[in-house]
This record gives sequence, structure tokens and C-alpha cells, in this order.
Amino acid sequence: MRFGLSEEQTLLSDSITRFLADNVPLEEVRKVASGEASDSAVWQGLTELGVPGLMIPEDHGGVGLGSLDAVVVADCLGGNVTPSPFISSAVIAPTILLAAGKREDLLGSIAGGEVRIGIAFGEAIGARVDADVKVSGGKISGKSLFALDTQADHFLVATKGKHIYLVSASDCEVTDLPTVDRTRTTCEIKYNDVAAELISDDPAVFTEALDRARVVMASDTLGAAQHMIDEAVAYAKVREQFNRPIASFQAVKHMCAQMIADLEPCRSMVWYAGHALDSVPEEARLLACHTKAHLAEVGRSVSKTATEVHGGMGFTDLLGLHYWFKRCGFNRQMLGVPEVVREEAARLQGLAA
Amino acid sequence: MRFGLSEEQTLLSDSITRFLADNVPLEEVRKVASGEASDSAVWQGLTELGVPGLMIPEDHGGVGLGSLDAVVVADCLGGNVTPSPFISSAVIAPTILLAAGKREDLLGSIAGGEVRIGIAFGEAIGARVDADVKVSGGKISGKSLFALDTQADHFLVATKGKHIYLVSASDCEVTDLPTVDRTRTTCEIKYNDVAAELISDDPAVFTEALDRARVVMASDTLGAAQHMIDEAVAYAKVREQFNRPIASFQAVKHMCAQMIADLEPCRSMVWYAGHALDSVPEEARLLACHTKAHLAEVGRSVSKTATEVHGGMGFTDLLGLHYWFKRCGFNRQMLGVPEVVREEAARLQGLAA
Amino acid sequence: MELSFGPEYESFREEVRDFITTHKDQQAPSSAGSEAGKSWQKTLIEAGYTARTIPKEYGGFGAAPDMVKSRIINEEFSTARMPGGLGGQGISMLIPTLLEMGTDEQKEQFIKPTLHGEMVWCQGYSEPGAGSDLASLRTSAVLDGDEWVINGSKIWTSTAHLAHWMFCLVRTEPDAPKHNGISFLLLRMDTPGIEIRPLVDMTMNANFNEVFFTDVRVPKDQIVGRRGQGWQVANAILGHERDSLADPNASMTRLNSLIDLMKTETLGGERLIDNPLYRERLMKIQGRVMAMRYNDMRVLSSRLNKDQEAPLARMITKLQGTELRHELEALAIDAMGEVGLSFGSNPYLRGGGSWQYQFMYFLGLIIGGGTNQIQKNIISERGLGMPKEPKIEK
Amino acid sequence: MELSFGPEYESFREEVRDFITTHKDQQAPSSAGSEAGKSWQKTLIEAGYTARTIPKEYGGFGAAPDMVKSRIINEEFSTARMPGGLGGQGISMLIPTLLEMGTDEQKEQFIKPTLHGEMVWCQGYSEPGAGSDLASLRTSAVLDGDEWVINGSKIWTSTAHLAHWMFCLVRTEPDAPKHNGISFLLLRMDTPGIEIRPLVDMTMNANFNEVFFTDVRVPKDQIVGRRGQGWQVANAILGHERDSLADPNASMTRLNSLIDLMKTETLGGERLIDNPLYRERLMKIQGRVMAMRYNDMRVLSSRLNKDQEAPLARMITKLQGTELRHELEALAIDAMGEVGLSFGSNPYLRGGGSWQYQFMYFLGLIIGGGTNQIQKNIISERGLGMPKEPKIEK
Repeated sequence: MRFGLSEEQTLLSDSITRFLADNVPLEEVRKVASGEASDSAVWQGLTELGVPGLMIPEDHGGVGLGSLDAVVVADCLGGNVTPSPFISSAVIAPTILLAAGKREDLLGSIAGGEVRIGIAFGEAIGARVDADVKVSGGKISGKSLFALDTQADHFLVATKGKHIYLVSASDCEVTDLPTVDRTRTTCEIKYNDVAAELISDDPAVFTEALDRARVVMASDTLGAAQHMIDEAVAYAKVREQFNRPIASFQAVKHMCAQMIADLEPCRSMVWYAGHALDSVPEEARLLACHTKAHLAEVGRSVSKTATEVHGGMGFTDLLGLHYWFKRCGFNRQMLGVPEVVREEAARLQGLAA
Repeated sequence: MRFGLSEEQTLLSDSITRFLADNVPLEEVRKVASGEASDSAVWQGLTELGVPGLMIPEDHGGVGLGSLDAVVVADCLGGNVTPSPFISSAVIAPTILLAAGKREDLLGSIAGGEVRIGIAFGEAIGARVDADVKVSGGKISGKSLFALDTQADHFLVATKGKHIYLVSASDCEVTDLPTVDRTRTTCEIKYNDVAAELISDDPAVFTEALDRARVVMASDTLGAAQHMIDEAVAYAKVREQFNRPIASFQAVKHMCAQMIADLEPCRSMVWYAGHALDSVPEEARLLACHTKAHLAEVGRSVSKTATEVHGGMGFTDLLGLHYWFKRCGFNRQMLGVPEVVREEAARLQGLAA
Repeated sequence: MELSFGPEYESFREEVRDFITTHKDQQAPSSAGSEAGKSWQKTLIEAGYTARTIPKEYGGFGAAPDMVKSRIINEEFSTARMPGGLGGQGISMLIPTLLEMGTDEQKEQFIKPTLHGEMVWCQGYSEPGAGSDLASLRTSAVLDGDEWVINGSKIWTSTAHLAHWMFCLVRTEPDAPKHNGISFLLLRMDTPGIEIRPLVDMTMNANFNEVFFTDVRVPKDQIVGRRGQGWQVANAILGHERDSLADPNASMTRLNSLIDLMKTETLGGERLIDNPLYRERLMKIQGRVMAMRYNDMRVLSSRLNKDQEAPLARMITKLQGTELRHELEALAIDAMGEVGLSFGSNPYLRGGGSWQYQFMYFLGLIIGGGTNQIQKNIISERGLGMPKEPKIEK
Repeated sequence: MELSFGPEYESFREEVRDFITTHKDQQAPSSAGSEAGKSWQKTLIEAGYTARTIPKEYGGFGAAPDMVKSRIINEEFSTARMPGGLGGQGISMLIPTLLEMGTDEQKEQFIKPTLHGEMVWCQGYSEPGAGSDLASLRTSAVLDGDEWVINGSKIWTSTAHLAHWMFCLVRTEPDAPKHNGISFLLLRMDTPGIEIRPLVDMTMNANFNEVFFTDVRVPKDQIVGRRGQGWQVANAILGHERDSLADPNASMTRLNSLIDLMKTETLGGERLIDNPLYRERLMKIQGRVMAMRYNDMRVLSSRLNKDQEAPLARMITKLQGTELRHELEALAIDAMGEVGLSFGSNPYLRGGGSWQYQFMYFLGLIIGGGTNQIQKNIISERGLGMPKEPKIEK
């Protein structure tokens, strides 16, 4: 019995972490967040490590790894607030195309980092405002909101009925929708009766992709929150007030203890949820829901508390701590807010209608 | 402008507090809680201070005071975990009989402490288990659960439709239902087609009584929680560990600070809610709901934290702190749990169906 | 319980309302330094609706202090959304300080122009190394002939880029115990050696600045109070600032905006207010806001009535009020889901982006103005009489 | 991730299951000291399902330590609700202590009868004045000839009224620094001068006792370890107790009972599970219980695999687990409304009154076994490397 990452997964984590430390310092994140640069360079760099093709089988040009490996990568990406279309292009899109057995020709270009696939799932999870899409006779009309990845070449669009269509970004009117978290992009897509290719009419395909994405997003929060705790503890040890490091004040110590007490079990939960997606299908859905919702809650409290431990410095842009705060906030709201996701968890167990 | 108690109300509070300190020490509470004694002696003593007739007009033999005065008394009773049928006999019953203009002949005996009126409101607020009552042709059948005051001479029973009937305890099968809080009694009443006198078929009468009872119960929690904070702070100042009073540890200080920060605004809220019942009818209902629910939450957290501050001593029976803990617990659950009461608050504002 | 202010004040309220009606077309001045702003300030002072208790000789209205009248003015202006008088730390902090501790010359020189918007001030208290422990500040001022020579830096200085003058705390007696080595100086912001850097915060706005001093020379007499007495000078009015950070009436107004939002925004076609989970959270917050509102009435009452005391009610306002607002804003964000993330130029912004902005801003207020951990120290020590932590002197 | 224990252990699991099937009619012994209890203990030891790693010469099964086998035994016994071996602090705390620190004579004299239920022990560590700060204990033992003379008192002594012996910590070197002045003694509970008073707790049960010592004389050689070394002796095994207070598998079982309860109880005719507010709280707790469960798997794994470390995962178990259980019990009470208040002989008790009982009992566990404030000190200091508070020596 061995609960934890394999040697290969630890190596994967180390190499991604090293790459990000060397190539995506906070300065680079700031540039992307401020619009001075796009995340393309980062994505190209990650392509050399095989990240876009992580979950794509080798015979399609990928690395052929599983969900737990994606969890490992997301933990690193979140920990570094790395700008990238990882969840959309590397997790959701390959899952859908492979599960549906459609347009597998795209997989090679995804793995090669040449093609990015955006995701418009909002309407299938719980539509906001007047977002709605209609498909008839191979044409799609309407609009999607807060779709992932403004720079995508294609979008996978899910309807309320959980059918999934592929549309080309160049056929649509795509407008960036800035959110608090500028390390990932979201957009509005207007479809004016344009070509839409049916990829799947099986809701199970949508669900499989959503489950994976939720666990991966939870892992991104895990990484971000862990980073914030590490920073808070380190800052408290060097910051002196009243002639002592603030880390020696019981109030500060207990804030840090509570943060890690809340987050530490999340690591095991995220790992197990990743493992379940690969190997314990009967538990995977429930795990995906609970992991997404639980990490959303812990992410919120940790990101608040870690900011507080930093005092005024946490509120400024000087240390850039807020990028992690906002990353946790983004992950909480996207792909299902906790209330919605917990209700799904109840439904899965026959506890809600 | 003067927000607060009048001089008379302060005097009332002082005299009740003094009476309770002299006549109802913890030893007496223990006796009632263990079943060695009933609360009759306490109630008789309080009669001398006019407590049972507090809200009964002078021409009916009472003192003719208002809701804010009842709030003041409840604060004292809760602070001393005083066993007594105050809410049922002195608050709800007079309110109903006066509002309905029925059986006012009972008011004098209530004020004189000779008659106690119990209250069976559960079914009208939200029925549990198989409690249900039916009235037809002046006869009542069915059963009520967790009615207030096992020793009552009569019960005011509310139906689902919020009609209120008076029944005689001697006509019914009354069984004590012990709860964690043995300072007040609740019972099961079985009605076997016995005489029931219609007191009111106007739901507004029920509602007025319920509003008052909820505010008074919230005030009871206020008193109990304040007592627990006072005890916790006092204990922390004398209890030494690691060669210093535990009150000098920041963790303990912040627990106490949070307790009082939560409770202090409750005092103003309870006072205003009492005042609104007397003088601001358009705000009274909303205040009653929110005050009941908010004090339930604060009562729970304060009673937990104050116990923790006492360490192992808080968990034992030695200091009797648990009587206050349980009092807060009882007040939370009776006359509407917070979730039910908040939903009523939403409904009052047109925010819920 | 007597919640009316009585007939005298009700007629004063009518007076204020009449003024508001007369001036109902008054626009909010675009900026503090604008001519329109100064002119409106003049009108308000003449009517007695701002600078009310400042002596006439210093450009104020010269009325006796009357908390009720001040409150009535605030209430009526706020209800009518009528622009109030000029704000800023010069008016709210420096003027009361000078009135209490300044020399006649200082009062003469500074109060009137400050009041009339001719002289804008910033505050230099906190330093990068002196936040919660403000008294450990290190920016030094050394007397050299007739001048103080200042070196060091200040942080959290709002409006530094707009200010003509700064009032600040500096260490003038390096060998004295830390609270006794500080002086309160006034200095012109165009003095050579001052550098201002905007300080961007997590809302991505430069609400604050850092100010750096390199051999900044300030005339010797620009000190308020005596040498080494600066801590007492500053503390004479510090308490005022804290209370205003979490006004329960503002929370109530904000709550009503949240209710409106929840009535219009939808999730899967259902109004947010119809979702039992969000509605329950809304009601929980409403209950807490109401409690804080009555707490505030009690605080006001204790100020009006000499025989009433409510020190704890006052002490807990900042702690509770800032956490409550932060949670209130969070509920709006949560309930809106993806839409709640909107920021910047996003066309789906709700409330002009204020929900995310205030969510972060109130986290800043949880930290600022004495962190909520410092507040809990104060509440437990001054409010509950619990002992201070053992002190460590270096 | 490899969550199976492998074929060797799966066949061991089969073995355990066969044993359980063979003994499926075994009743839980009515009390620890009963003959049935002793006989069942003997059967279990012979099969190797309790006292597994205790050497044969001291009456145990004599197997090499194997955490996986122990866990499999626990899992299978628990699933089948098969009564386990004898418990109590003599078996769980004293025997491991003696094995590590006892003399051969002590091992000889005490382990076997303790293991076989002939000798029942209680623990005398905490004192009224020494709780979180256990090392400040004051019960004294003074050597008088060949005997220790003990005076003082102990608290939180469970089973004191049933025990034949006590192992306890006493101060033998009053002038030494506090951690170095303590010795670990063994004494007979029928020694003259011992008085036992039951200690009723908030659940109204006497789960604990106070024990008072007046000139209690104990033979000199009834000491474990050396004089002044008692703190080290006791701490060699203290950690074990803490972990068992908040077993996540027990929380999961309890959560399932709560789900069953919410499916059957009603409010206004609606099942509690159909109330969105209670359902949401249930789901929140379920998510947390699951997180603790996988955390526990990680802890187990780190014990089985030398190259894995998870010190924080282990350190947070008590803090998180006890709070979580307290909240879980609270949800049951809340959802049941008035019915949730039932206690004692109330016929509407649900779950035999266990919801209110456990709600309070887990508040006791939040406090006991090292208060959750002490846990946070440990997590921050040992887990996060934050500095200790400045110490004050009297």
C-alpha cells in the first residue's frame, strides 16, 4: 500500500516547478496580467515539457499520462500562478475528443501547442445572464459567457442538454471578459449562425470532462493556497513588530496553524480524486464534486488569512500576493460554484431530486 | 435621544438580579435540574417581585409593563439559569388572552402565581414527528410535543392554522419530556377528545405572542451568554498555566474578544426588538425573527468558546457552567430553529414565497 | 428608550432639508482642489453644515459642538445624496489636532486655508517597518541649526501626490524610550529631497503612496507640541479614524443593494433571491447588520447621555463591521458565479465592479486602521481587563 | 497510488474473516473484568488478533510489528461489529511503556496479568492545577526509608473506581527544573490514603474521577525509569493517545448515521434531507470528512513507507477531527429542532440520545488530550517551524 505520488509523478512535479521558477517568475506573470504579454510564450515553454499533451495518448503525439498526473501539474501551475490554458486545452479538450472519438486529428496539434481549444461550459452547468446557445442544422447561434481561453483557436461549446459542439474561433465574435484573475482569460462568444460540428451528444462525455476539470482546478487552488501559506509563514518569521518576529505571536501562529490544518487534508483529497478518475470510476464523480467544492472553501479562507498575516504588505501589489488570492477566487467561481457542486454531490447519492 | 434602559428598567433588573443571587444560587438550580425540587418555590419568590404579572395590566392584577421590561427580566433569568415558566406563563399566555380578549378572568391568577399556563406551539411553527392536533365541536384530539411547562394547569394549544385553544392539563395525558436543559420543562400532551375552548382564530394573535416570546427567549440567551463570557474572563485571569494566567495568552484573549465582539451588539438588538414590540409595530416582526435567529447563533458560538476557555473545568459539572451552555442550546431549538425563523424573516420582506 | 431627538432637532432637520431642496441641483465637485469644490465648501461652511464647530476666526462656522446636529446633517445629506463638505486627512485629522495642540501661529497659518481647500494635506505615520507597532517608527529628524533634517520613508500615504503639505511623525530623540522619542512635524511636499512613489494595491488602484525622505530640511518651528511629545499629539485624535471604517448605516445601504442584485440576477433562469442557500446567507448577514446598527445607536446614545457608558459597544465596531462588510461583498460574488468575477473593462460588471472592489477593499480595512488582531488585543485588554502580553524590549 | 495491501495481506484478511465467521456469535463482554471478557481476550491473543506484538514470554502473541496487519484486524472486526480485545490505559499506555522502559522484574510482574484482564489500571497524570501545562504538576512523592510518601491529587482519572493499580507522574525533585523533577510511579489503588471521587461531566455521566492522596506509601522500587526521568518515560508513548481521539473512519460511519436520520426525521411533514439548507450543511461536512479520510490514508502510508513523510498530516488530525465531529453532531441536533433537545429518559430520543451526548463529548475532546489551542501551538511550532512564545519562569 502506498498512498501518494509515484516517483515519476514526483519527478514531473519537480521538473515543472523548476521550469516555472526559471521561466515564469512573478515579473512574467505581471506582464501577462497587465496585458503586456500573452501567455503564449509560457505555453510554448510548457510544450517542451509535454504539458499540453500530458493526457493525450502517445500515438496521438502526447505523453499519455492520467488524471493524477494532471493534478500534479495543476498543483505546480497554481503554486506559481502560471498563466496558461492548461485546464481547457490540456485537460478538457483531449478528454472530450478522446471520449467521443471525434476529431482526434486535432490532438496532435494540441499536444504540439499549435492549437488551443477553449471551453464554453457555463450554460450546461448553470446559465448566467442571457447566455444561451441553440444549434440547428449544423449551425449554432446565441452566445456563451465566461468561456475559458480568449486566445483559443476553437471552442468546445456545451448546450444545456450537454451536447458538445466544436466551433472555430474565427467564425465567431470573441470578446475578452476580464476578471479579477488576469492569469487566465475568459471571453464572451457570439455565434451568428455559424458552423458547429457535433462532437458528442452523450452527456456522459460532458460529465467525464467536467469531473476531470473540477479536480484539476481544485488542485490549482491547492497549489495556490499552499504557496500563500508558505509565504505567510516565511513573512511572519522575518517581519518584526514589538521587537519580535510576528511569527512568535500566538494569534499569528494560530492563524497559520489553522490554515495548514485546513489545507493539509486537501492534498490527500485532491490526490485521491485524481486517482479515482483514473482507477476508481465508481467513486470519481462524487470525489470530483466534493473536491471542487471543498477546495473552493479552503481556498477562500486560506487566501484571506494569508493576506491578513502579511498585514498591509499583503494588501499591496508589492509582493504580488494578490495574484494567488485572485487565482483562488477564480477557481471557486468557475465550472460550478460550491453551492451548485454540492447539490450535484447530493444528487449523485440520491439525497436530492 | 436615549437608546437604552430607563431608570425604572435598570432598577427592575437590579432587583431581579439581587433576588436571584440571594434565592436561586447554583445549588438551587441543580436541585431543580436533578428533579429533587420543582421550580414552584422560585416562581413563588418571583411572584413577590411581580414577575408573573409583569405584562398583565394593573386592573387585572398585574404590573402593566411592556415587552422591553420582559426583555430585561429574561436577561436576568438567563444570566442566572433560573428555572421558571416565565416565557409561557408571563409572556405568551397574557399576550394571547389580552389580544384575544378571552378568559381574562385567568389573568389575576396568573399574576398571582396560582395558575401556570403552558404553551404548545410546535405544530404551528413546524411540526416534528407525528405531532398533530385536530379540533372539532369544541373537542380536541391528537398530541402536542415539546410543549412548554410540564407543571402547567392549562395549556394554550395552537393548531397548524394558528387557531388557539385552551385546554385543562387535568383533562389531558401530560408526560414530561426531559431535554438537555433541565432548568425548563417540556412535555408531551395527549388529547383524547377533551374540551378545548377557542381563544382565538386570528393568526395575528398567535403571531404577536410568538414574536414576543422569541424576543424574550433571545434575551434569555443574551443573559446566559453574557454570564458565560464573564465567567470565562474571570477564570482566565486566575487560572495559571506555564507560570502565567491563561488570560495573558493571546489565543485566550482573542477567544474572549471575539465572544464579546459577537455578543455586545446583541444587547442593543434585543433591547431594540423589545422596544419595537411596544412602540414600532411596523418593525417588530422582522426584528423578532432576526433577533431570535441571531442570538441563537451567537449563543451557540459563545457557549462553546466560553467552555473551551475553561479547559477541562468547563467540561465538568464542578462549576456548573454546562447549565448555561444547555440553556443557550434549548433557546436555539425552541419556538423555531434559526433556519425556519430566517425564512420567515425573508418572507416578511417579500424575499421568499 | 427615546429614539426621537426631540422637537428642537426636528426643526433643525427641517432646516437642513430646506437647504437640500434649495441646492438640489448641486453636483459633486469633480475633485477636491477644483474651484467648484471650494465654492461648495464655502456655501456649506456659511450654512453651518461643515466645519461646524471650528471657530469663526479660523474660517469655520463657530457653533458649539452638537453631535445630534452633526448626525442629522450627515443623515439628511446621505439620504438625499447631496455632496458633503471637503474631506481628507488635513480636515479630519490635522485641524482637530492643531485646535487642541497647535500654537496660535499654527492655527492662524494652517486651519483656514486647509478648511477652504487651498491647502491639501497628507499624513505620514506608518512606515514599512512600523505598522501595528507604529511607535517603533524610524524616520529620523535631526536638528541642524534652525532646521530639522529628515531621512527615512513613510507608507500608506494617501493623496501624497496631490498634497501641498504633510503632517508626520518622526523620531527626534533616538535614545529615549520609543513612545517618548517621537515628534509631530509639518512639512511642505515641495521641499527638496522628497520622492513620492504610488503604491498599487490588490484592487490594482494606487490608493496609497510611499514617500521617501533624503535630507529633507524643515524649519524648526514646524513642530506641533513639544519635542518627543509627538506620540501624544497624534493619539489625541487617532480613535476617530477607526470608527468611521465600518459605518453600520453604510452596511445597511449596501445590504439593500445586494437584495436588489439578488432580485435581478439569475442562475439557470432562477432569481438568486429564490435560491434558498443564498437567501439564507443574505438573511444571516441582515441579522448581523441590524445588530450592528442598534449597537451604533447605543454608542451614539452613550455619547449624548453622560450617564450612559458603552465602551465595549464602541470598541468592537471596527472588528465586526469590517468582517461583516467583507462577507457581505463575498455573498454577492458567490451568488453571481462567473459573473461575480468580472473586473476592469468587463461589460458584465455589476454595480460598476464594486462587489469585487469592495470585497478586496474591506479585506484591506480588516488589516488597516489597526489590524483586527490588534483590535482583539485592545478589546481583551481595555474592554475585558485581561493582562497584556509580557513585553520584550530589545 | 497503490491502495491495495498486496496478496500476502489479502490472504491475511481472509484468515481474519474466517476467524470472525467462526466466532460470529461472540457477544461483547459485559464488562472489562468479567470472566467472559478474559476468556475472549485469551482467544484473541492466541489467534494473534490482540496483544499481537507483545512478546510471548509476557503473555502476548509475539509477532513482529506489522501496521498493515493491525489495520486489517481493526477494519474487519469493526465492519463485522466483532468485539475486540480488552482496552484501557493499562493495556494501551502502560504495557508499551514498561516494554520500553521497565525493568525485567516489572515486565514480569505487570504485563501478563494486565494483558489478561487480571490487573486493571488507571492513569494519574493531570492535576487540577496542571492541565495544558502538565509538567507543572505538584503531587509530591518524598522518599522516606524504602517508601515514597505521596501527597496531592489527580484529575481526569477514568476507571479509577475499577482499577487495581495506577501509573502516575509525581514530583520527586522539587528543586529541579520542572521537566526534570518528575518520576513515574506504580501504585496499588487499595493503598491506604487514597480517596476516589467521581467527576461528573456536562453529559451528566461520571466518565472520570478525581483521586486524592494523603500520605500514601509506595515501595521504593515501584518506579519506572530513573528518579526525575518520569517526563521522558510518559512522553515516550503520549502521542499515541491523541491520534485515536478523532478517527476519520468513525466520522464517516457517523455521517452515514446522520444521513439515515435526515432521511427519516421530518419538519412540517418534509424529510430533513429534502430541506436544502440542512442538505447543504450535510454535504459540506461530508466533503470535510472525506478530506480527513484520505489524509488518514496518507498518514498510514507514511508509516508503511519509509521514504514518505507526512508529519503535518498527522499533526492536524486531532484538531480537525474533533471540531468536525462536534459540528456533525450539531447538525443532527439543529435539523431535528425540538426533538434534537431530547435527553435522558425522553421517549423521543434519537440514536439512543447519542447526538446530544456526542455533541458535548466531542466538545470535551476539543478540550481534552491537549486542547485545540495547544494543538495549534504544536502545529505552528513543530509543523511550521514558527518560534515558541517567550517563556516566563517564575
